[in-house]
Amino acid sequence: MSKQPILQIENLRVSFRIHDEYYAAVDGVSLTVNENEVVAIVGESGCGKSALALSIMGLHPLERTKLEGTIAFKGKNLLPLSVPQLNQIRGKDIGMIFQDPLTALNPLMSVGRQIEESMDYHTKLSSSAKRQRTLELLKRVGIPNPEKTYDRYPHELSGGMRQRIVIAIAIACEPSLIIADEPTTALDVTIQAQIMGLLKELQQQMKTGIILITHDLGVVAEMADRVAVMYAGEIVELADVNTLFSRPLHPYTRSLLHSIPSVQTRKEKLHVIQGIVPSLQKLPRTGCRFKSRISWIDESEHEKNPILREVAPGHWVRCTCYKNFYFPQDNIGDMNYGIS
Amino acid sequence: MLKFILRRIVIMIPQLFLLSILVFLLAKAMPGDALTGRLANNPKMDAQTLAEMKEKLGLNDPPYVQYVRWIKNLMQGDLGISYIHQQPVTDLLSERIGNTLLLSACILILSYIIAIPLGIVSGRWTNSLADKLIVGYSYLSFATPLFIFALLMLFVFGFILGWFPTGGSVNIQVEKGTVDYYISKINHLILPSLSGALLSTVGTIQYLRNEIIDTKIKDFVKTARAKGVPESRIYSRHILRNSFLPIAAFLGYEITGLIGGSIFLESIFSYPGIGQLFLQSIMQRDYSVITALVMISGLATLLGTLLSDIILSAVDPRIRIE
Amino acid sequence: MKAELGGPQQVEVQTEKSPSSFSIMWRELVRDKLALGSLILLSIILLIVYGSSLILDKEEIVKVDLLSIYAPPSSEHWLGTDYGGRDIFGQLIIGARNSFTIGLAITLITGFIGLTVGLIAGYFGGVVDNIIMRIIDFILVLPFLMLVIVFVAIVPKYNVFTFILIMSAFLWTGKARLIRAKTLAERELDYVSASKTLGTPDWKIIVREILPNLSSIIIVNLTLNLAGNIGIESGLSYLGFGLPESTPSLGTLVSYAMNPDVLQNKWWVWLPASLLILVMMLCINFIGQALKRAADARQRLG
Amino acid sequence: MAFLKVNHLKVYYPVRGGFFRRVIDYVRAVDDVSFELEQGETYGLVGESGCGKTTTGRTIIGLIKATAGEILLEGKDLTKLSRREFYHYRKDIQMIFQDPYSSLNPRKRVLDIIAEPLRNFEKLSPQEEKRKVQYFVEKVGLHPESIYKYPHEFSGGQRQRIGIARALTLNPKLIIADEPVSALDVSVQAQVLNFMKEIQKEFQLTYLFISHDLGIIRHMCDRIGIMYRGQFVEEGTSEEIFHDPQHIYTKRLISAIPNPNPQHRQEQVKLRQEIDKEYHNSYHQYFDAEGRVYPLKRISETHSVAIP
Repeated sequence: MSKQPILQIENLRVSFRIHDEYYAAVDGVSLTVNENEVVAIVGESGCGKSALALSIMGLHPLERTKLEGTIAFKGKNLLPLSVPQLNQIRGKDIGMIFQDPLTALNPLMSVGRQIEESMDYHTKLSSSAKRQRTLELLKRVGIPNPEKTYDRYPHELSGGMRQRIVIAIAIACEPSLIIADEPTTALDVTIQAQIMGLLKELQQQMKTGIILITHDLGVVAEMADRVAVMYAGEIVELADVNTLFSRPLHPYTRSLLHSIPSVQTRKEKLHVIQGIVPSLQKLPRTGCRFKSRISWIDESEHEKNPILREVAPGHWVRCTCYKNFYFPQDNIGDMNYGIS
Repeated sequence: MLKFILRRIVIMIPQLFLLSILVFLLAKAMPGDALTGRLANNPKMDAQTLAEMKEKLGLNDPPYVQYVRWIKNLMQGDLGISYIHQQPVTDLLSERIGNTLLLSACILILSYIIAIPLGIVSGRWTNSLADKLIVGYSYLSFATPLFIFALLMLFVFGFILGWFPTGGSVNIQVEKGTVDYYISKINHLILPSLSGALLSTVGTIQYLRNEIIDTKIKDFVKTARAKGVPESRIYSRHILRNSFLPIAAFLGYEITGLIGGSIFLESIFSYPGIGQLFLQSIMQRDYSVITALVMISGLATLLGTLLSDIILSAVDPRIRIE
Repeated sequence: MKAELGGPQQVEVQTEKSPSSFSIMWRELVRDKLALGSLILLSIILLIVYGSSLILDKEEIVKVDLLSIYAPPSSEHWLGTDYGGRDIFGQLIIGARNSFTIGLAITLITGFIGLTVGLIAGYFGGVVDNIIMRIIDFILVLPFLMLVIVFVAIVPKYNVFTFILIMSAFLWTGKARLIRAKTLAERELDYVSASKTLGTPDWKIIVREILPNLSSIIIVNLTLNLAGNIGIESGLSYLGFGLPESTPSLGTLVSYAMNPDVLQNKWWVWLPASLLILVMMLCINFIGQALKRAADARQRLG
Repeated sequence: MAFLKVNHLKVYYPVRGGFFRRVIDYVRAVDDVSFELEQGETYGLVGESGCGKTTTGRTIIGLIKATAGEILLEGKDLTKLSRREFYHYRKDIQMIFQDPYSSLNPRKRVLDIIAEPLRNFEKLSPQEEKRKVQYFVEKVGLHPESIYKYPHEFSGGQRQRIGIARALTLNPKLIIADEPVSALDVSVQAQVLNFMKEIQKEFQLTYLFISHDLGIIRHMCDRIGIMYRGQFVEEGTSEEIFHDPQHIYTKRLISAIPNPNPQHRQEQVKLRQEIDKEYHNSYHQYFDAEGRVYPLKRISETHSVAIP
């Protein structure tokens, strides 16, 4: 694979101020996204995946966020850039898709204008050329009757149509990277399938890199080329999608896979991950962060300062506890999940 | 759009009807009737003439007949006759209403001129020093009663410092139509409208501030940022437009406030407008004037709310469709 | 499952106990220096006003003394006298007491009506709500101040109680609207549906389930209204359409300033009353705003 | 006799329009729905948002008034009962709500939350009441001392279990679970689902399980009804629905579920395309001129499909 990396995140730390103190929601994350590659970041709420996504474009409120490390886009570090400098990149080189298509669109602006808007700042097209291009975009994201839809307002469209508009906004200037933050979570399953299909199709046509943030392992399995599993602000496992689903190693990944009921196979009991995701302020900052939720695994199995290690080419796992991890007897789900 | 406005007007009709009934009942409940005033001016009138006059004026008709007649007259712009001033109420009002409209318009415009920038600054730079000062000012102005503030303004700037005239709407010695006349008019307006405006900003400031704070964390603002829209444009194109909605919605009720305010302001600054006329008429029991004024004020408020809704529907496509 | 059985439960973010709105709001209030100062100042003023109005000889105060008309402040008359030679300080105390008491009475009456109507309209919705809202909408477009003045002018046997009634008849609407909106939102929450499925009768759901969740909003609203009502009462009294002449109000004292001579040259007649109204309203407002911030913060925490 | 029998249930909401806001049409939230539940089984109602599944559940428990139709619980028609008579049947049907945050009154302690139904139906002494509440609190896996805490001191999964404890106190026969886990994280979901299965055995509960998540439905339910625009599209055992779907809508729904095996990606996409093609080609075999489905037709002992 001689793919060009378009985004290289090195040792990123994103901290938020809560009562005068900073707490890292993303803690030492390194990740590379190549062109024409879909990298999924999965985890439960509070694991830091959305904080990571927003930090790439500097969309966190500046006054209470601290960003450390580097986020290099095509070799250029984005972190030290000012907002006007970032604005040269936002929407032009990097597009973003948000979770809820209803709130992500301005209710008082026609959808056509909203798509055109990024062209206002990133292209020198005449207004008729912009309109023309917008109509093409609408067609491209599968909207019937673009001419009519151009002047529509968001509340006049269905959820699926709105999400298509959001996607059209993201790809308006043909960015080389798209960040999709839970792009299908708010949608019904049939619409989700359509949107996934559309994203995949566009990605293949445009050869863009996509960072896909999601909590849904099914979406990951269908969309991603590589997967990073996040827990408590860290990446605990990173692998290509086939490896991750056929040979998951980290206890968290395995627990997650075992706790989801599936349509394909029916199991009597689901695996339960004990305890809860610790809140930002109570996050353990040393040792294996997943330790307390697999209390039956002996303390000695964990590393003191767990690091992400490459255990097979392209397969990275944090901490040594995976080596002797097992499910306690009454918690065993279907151990052959996904391997068959 | 047109259908929406029409519907809105249709909804107004029962309110108008109720208002007119209420005003009519009030007029009936007032001690004495249209004749009492005349009687006061002409004590020598005998019982015979009195009865004739009563019959002539229709005061012996059943109430609903009187009501219908009153409404008919009202629609033709006949508001009755003031018995104190011995002239049609319409004439009496036309002298004054211009002054009040001028004063109210000044207050409204001045208040928006002050409040909108302050609200924007306050909402955009929350928790900054400027924001804290603005919030402090809005608390103060919210807590201060208009009549006391106006009185203090008059005391300080009118009497102690002597910068502004202390009463009237214009210097009567200046010839009408000259430049001096208009300067004098403006000069008389400054103190009352400033008093009114400085206190009526609070609603606008706080609505705008809260609305901006709420809007700027909305997802669609994030979408706009992700498009690379510059910060100033984010505000002008996305946040402010959405934030102005509640202010437009509030406009109708501002008018109620302005009417109430004009009573105080005109009384304190001896400004010859309808507020002052109202107080005088109440004291002199000039009932036809009172009824006319209440009716007109109610109508003004109703029109104000109508205006609010029309503005809202023009700005917000979600309402327009409905 | 087993591991969680009986084990100490992890508690999320906040660990503080008992979200009783009163205690939380009290704590926030005390933490806010401006509000605390306002509370102390207001308490002192009220203590003096209510305390000394018990001692003061009312007859003595309203007695006309032609020998000391418009006397400036002296040791005998701390704040001088008015056109009838009556002691301003005494009138100030009695006026403040009246203004505050009446403001409070109006607040409580309108609060009660507004709460009842708002809860009923919001909870039951439908036709009841529709009718109530049409009435409220109508009252809200009436020129309130003018109508109050007209009523005051035409009501026979006008006294303090009629004044309170007239004011209350107009002022409950805003509160009813607010409470209705909040009830409507609260009604949609599943804990209300849950109560219904558990067989709890409607009145109990309104009083025991919904009302406690509105308490902070009600407290804030009543506080701010108290200040507003004192302002409206004294304003009307200033115009001469507030309290009857036999009941002195702070507004009556201010109204002496309608005479330009008094306004310009005899500040002791009107300025103290103006300042007292201002200080009282500011104090109550600062307390109310602090409570409001506390309530908002509470809401954010859930 | 079926334990619960829903007959031709309709819930219509008027749509007003035109200049005078007259009723011009109805939103048919639930449009002629019939199904039966046997004692002890879990019946799943599935469909996309707005299909009427939640309305159906809320109508059965009496939160929404039925426009027409019957709801027979052990032969007694609940829709015909007066408020007073219905009161006695309250105990038999309970509900688990979707949102663990809004379904518990933030101002009440856990004790008062769980004791609310007891106070309505049973006159217990404070000691008895407390004992009973603590019994149920322990049953759902919380510490008995938790009863003095307030809801905000618990996590989402724990709150949901408090809600379940509350529903259990009256010994209900039927529990309507309206998306009971969709507000929870996956790991917590498993906890609540396992727990619901456990108590079903212990308390011999019948579940009406409403969800949009077919994986969860598959995991929990014995029989399934698929809803679309207020109507039933297909009904059958879990096995029949997932392995032998007959209606094109069901097929579409099932094929839309993401396949958790990345190696089957291509096949899944192909399958969806085929079904989409079939959907467009044979649309009129499944939907009438107004885009509504036909009445259910029985094709086997347990399996019914909406085909003409």
